[in-house]
Amino acid sequence: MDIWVILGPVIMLFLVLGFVTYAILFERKVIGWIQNRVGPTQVGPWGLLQTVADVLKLLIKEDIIPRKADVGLFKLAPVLAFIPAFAVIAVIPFTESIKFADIAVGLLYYMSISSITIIGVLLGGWASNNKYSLLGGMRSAAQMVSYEIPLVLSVVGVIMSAGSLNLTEIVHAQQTGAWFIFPQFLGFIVFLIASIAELNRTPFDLPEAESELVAGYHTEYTGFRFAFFMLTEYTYIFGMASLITILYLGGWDAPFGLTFIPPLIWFILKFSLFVFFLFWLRATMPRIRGDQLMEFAWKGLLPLAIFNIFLTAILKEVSFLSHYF
Amino acid sequence: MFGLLKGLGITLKNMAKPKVTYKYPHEPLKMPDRFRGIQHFDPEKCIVCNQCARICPTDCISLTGKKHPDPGKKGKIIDTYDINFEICILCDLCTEVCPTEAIIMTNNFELATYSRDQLFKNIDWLHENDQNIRQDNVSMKPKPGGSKA
Amino acid sequence: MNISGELIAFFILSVSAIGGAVFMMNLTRVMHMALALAFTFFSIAGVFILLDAPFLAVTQILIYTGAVSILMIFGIMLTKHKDEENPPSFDIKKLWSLIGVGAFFAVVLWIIYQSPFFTSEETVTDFSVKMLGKSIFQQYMIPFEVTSILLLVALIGAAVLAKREEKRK
Amino acid sequence: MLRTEEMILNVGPQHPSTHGVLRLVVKIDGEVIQEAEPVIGYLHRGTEKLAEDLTYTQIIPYTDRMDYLSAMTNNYAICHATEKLMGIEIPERAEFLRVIVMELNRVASHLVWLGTALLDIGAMSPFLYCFRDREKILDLFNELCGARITYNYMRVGGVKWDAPIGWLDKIKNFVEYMREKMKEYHGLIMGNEIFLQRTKGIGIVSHETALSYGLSGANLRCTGVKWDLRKHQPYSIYDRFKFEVPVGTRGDLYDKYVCRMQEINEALQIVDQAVEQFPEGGAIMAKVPRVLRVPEGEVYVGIESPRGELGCHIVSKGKDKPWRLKFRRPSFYNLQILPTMLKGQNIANLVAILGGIDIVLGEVDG
Repeated sequence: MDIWVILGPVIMLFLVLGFVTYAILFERKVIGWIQNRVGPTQVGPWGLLQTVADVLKLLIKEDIIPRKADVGLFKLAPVLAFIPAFAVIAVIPFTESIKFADIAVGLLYYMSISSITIIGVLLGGWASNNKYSLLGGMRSAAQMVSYEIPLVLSVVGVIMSAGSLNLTEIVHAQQTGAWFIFPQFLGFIVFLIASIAELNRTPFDLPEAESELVAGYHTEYTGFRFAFFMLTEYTYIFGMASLITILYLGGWDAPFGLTFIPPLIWFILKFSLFVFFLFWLRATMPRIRGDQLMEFAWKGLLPLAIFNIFLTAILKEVSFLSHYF
Repeated sequence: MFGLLKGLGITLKNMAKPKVTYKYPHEPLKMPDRFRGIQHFDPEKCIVCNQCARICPTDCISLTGKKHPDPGKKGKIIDTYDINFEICILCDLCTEVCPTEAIIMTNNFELATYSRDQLFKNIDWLHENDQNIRQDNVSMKPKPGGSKA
Repeated sequence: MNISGELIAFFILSVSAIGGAVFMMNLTRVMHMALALAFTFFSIAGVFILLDAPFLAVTQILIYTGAVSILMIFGIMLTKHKDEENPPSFDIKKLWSLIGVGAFFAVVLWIIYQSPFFTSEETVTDFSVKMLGKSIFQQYMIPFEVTSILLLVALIGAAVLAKREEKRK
Repeated sequence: MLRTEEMILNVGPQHPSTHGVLRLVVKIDGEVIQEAEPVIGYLHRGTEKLAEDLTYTQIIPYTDRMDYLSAMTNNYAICHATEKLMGIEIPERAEFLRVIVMELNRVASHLVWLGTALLDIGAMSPFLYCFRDREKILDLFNELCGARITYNYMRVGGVKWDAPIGWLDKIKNFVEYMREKMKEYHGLIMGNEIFLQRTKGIGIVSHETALSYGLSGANLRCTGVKWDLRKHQPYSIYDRFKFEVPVGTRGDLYDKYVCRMQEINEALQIVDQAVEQFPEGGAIMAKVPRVLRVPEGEVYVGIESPRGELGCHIVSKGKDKPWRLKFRRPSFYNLQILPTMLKGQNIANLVAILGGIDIVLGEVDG
């Protein structure tokens, strides 16, 4: 058996942990700068060890389980939430050679596995036996189920253009044509909005709206269980940023023939752009309200996504455009 | 849609602006002269008139006087003078009524301690608190600086 | 019969699927039941992967493990379920349902034994979305359309029912 | 038929967006509020009762702590009431200083409101921008009277401190600065579709309801009632300044927001005019006896605090302490309409509406 089959995921896990650590720091720094502050500076040079200290603190904290909680489910929920988050990374190709599983239905695999996390979130909210947690769990379930539909439908355009569900082939299709952000702009917008909603981030952060629900579904969680939920959230940022890079920004493809910069660097650059956009959005936007959120998904994004499918199908038949679709 | 973009533009612009925060515990915060911090007490000047204890809205000042040791002089001198900073609200009324400026405000404001008992400050402590003493104690009188110049 | 990794995996998955179903019936709290059901759905997806049908497996997870289970849990959370821990009692209804279920099982078994199994294997390892699309929209066009109409009717029916409920309030 | 579960939710007293220690007992069905009942008193300190045992000068620092976001107006209420009862005319220079600090305090208070109300609906940065600018006002106050929040600045008969050297120029600069920043706030919020969605048509109060509940301040004006004590029962020297009273039309959260933002502009305008007309020289304290003995009688003064009509009612029996003191605390009255406003709303609107009313728990509980 190839040593990389074992070693690869382990390295990936540490990479993801590293990403999460520095994404949180980066988020705090960016939001700090936007708000005319400096962000964390105290732990380590330039605050570089701030998140490390925070994580350590979480790990050594007392593990509190509410007396009236459903203990089994309470313990299971964070695990159930995190495993899919890490499992989705398996199908993401970072470059031509750095990838784990090259399965034919890669895109759909991502969408389906990520939907399991919702169960974890929902169970966590329910098992805590706290009203705020319950409300947060319900909100997140309603939100994630609703937004999964436009999310999946918006990528249908990409699938039609690339003729494949395999993520590597989707990137290849963009290398010959144009990046899908241009021909699939409408789909990109829908995907962008739906992905932010899937990630539970501002302006769609209702499940953990601290001004309304204290902390949402993880109100009762402390210590490493809470850390697991946070880890899940930021791992999904990793996954979603990778996915949007691959689907719409050409993956590791170098623009303008700047091929002297290695493909991995291009991937990271595009990836970071999306991550920065998320943080920037968080610092700017107010939160949307629950019913408006639903209305937006069903009455706004869904028709747009379906329209995008029609548009792609029609434009695919136009002779001078079909190269791009 | 454009409103959202405008907002994003404003936040992005603010990112490049200079930071407004202080490095507080590392660099001491300079307070203006009139700042009402912890009182400084000068026993030499005190004439034990008891006005400060009487004006104090929270009754946090307690003082006792004794007879002047020099039998030739009249009046009293201060014996004990305590301020309980658990309840002192730093309202400045005691310094306002003091006829001899025996009790005056300083710019020091760091009062945090590990125990409530330590908030009970006596005459020696208050006397030693002699840094950053307020210069301008004559309030309620017009100042030349108040004019439009 | 030689023991291969595939066989072991199949056994594990089928035990999980059946085990999930058994747990689903025997657990007392509704929430646990829903979770056991989700587990069964997930195991069935694993069986699909063994059958070299990744698309089906992924769809199974997306629709059943993801959407259906969540909707069930959601419904359970929102509604009152005070009678969740009733002591088991025997009544005549249960006898009838036992007979019904037994009859249904017999019929299914009979059908299984009656249906001919193909001995030659189809090659399904070569998967592409194009092939899938062609078979759905050309070969099985009419069943697909009929299914969609059925689903549409169900959707409208659900909407009508929900609306009426609101009005009564 | 399936019934959704009703539950009682205790929002507060330790909740991120009840602005202090307010508790709301909310009966919800799903996320829809069936009933809401505010429970107050967690911050009750008995200011009015304490005041019966304090001399008039001693009451002033206590009023700082009622509406701790605009202590200057509180100071003014007690001083003005006492002066009225004693018949003291205060020097012009003191009046100007009082108006400047009160209007600046109004700006500071509205900035806190804006920041926290936006934080309630999820916007984070405006909160810090508001506090950044409020900090400038607090620094100015710190320079003037030596405190940033509990000013204890006014005295019966005048003010405690004269403006320090260069202070008025700083005020002028600040007004310019603030006008610039108002544009930033508008850009950040006014066009934001999410903000408009969250506020337009939410928490509508008709002007009849508003009047019957005794609302005042921006909560009343946003319903279309033009009522501002500075204009309609002029006190101090407000009749010398030109300013508008902004009113809304629909009485929803958006109107509250627009009203308060315009009030900031008007307050800045008053400050600008006051600095222009600031008298050269003169005393800042009237001649008052060392021990204030207020003649027997009673007096009520109402002034326009940032939150509404702040009333001070003194009953004196001729001693150096009031026989009975009563504050009409606008937050307390404005809070009373909350159960009516919340019925049928959802949790997300709860925090938005509560944020829109702009209460200060120190004032509600007294």
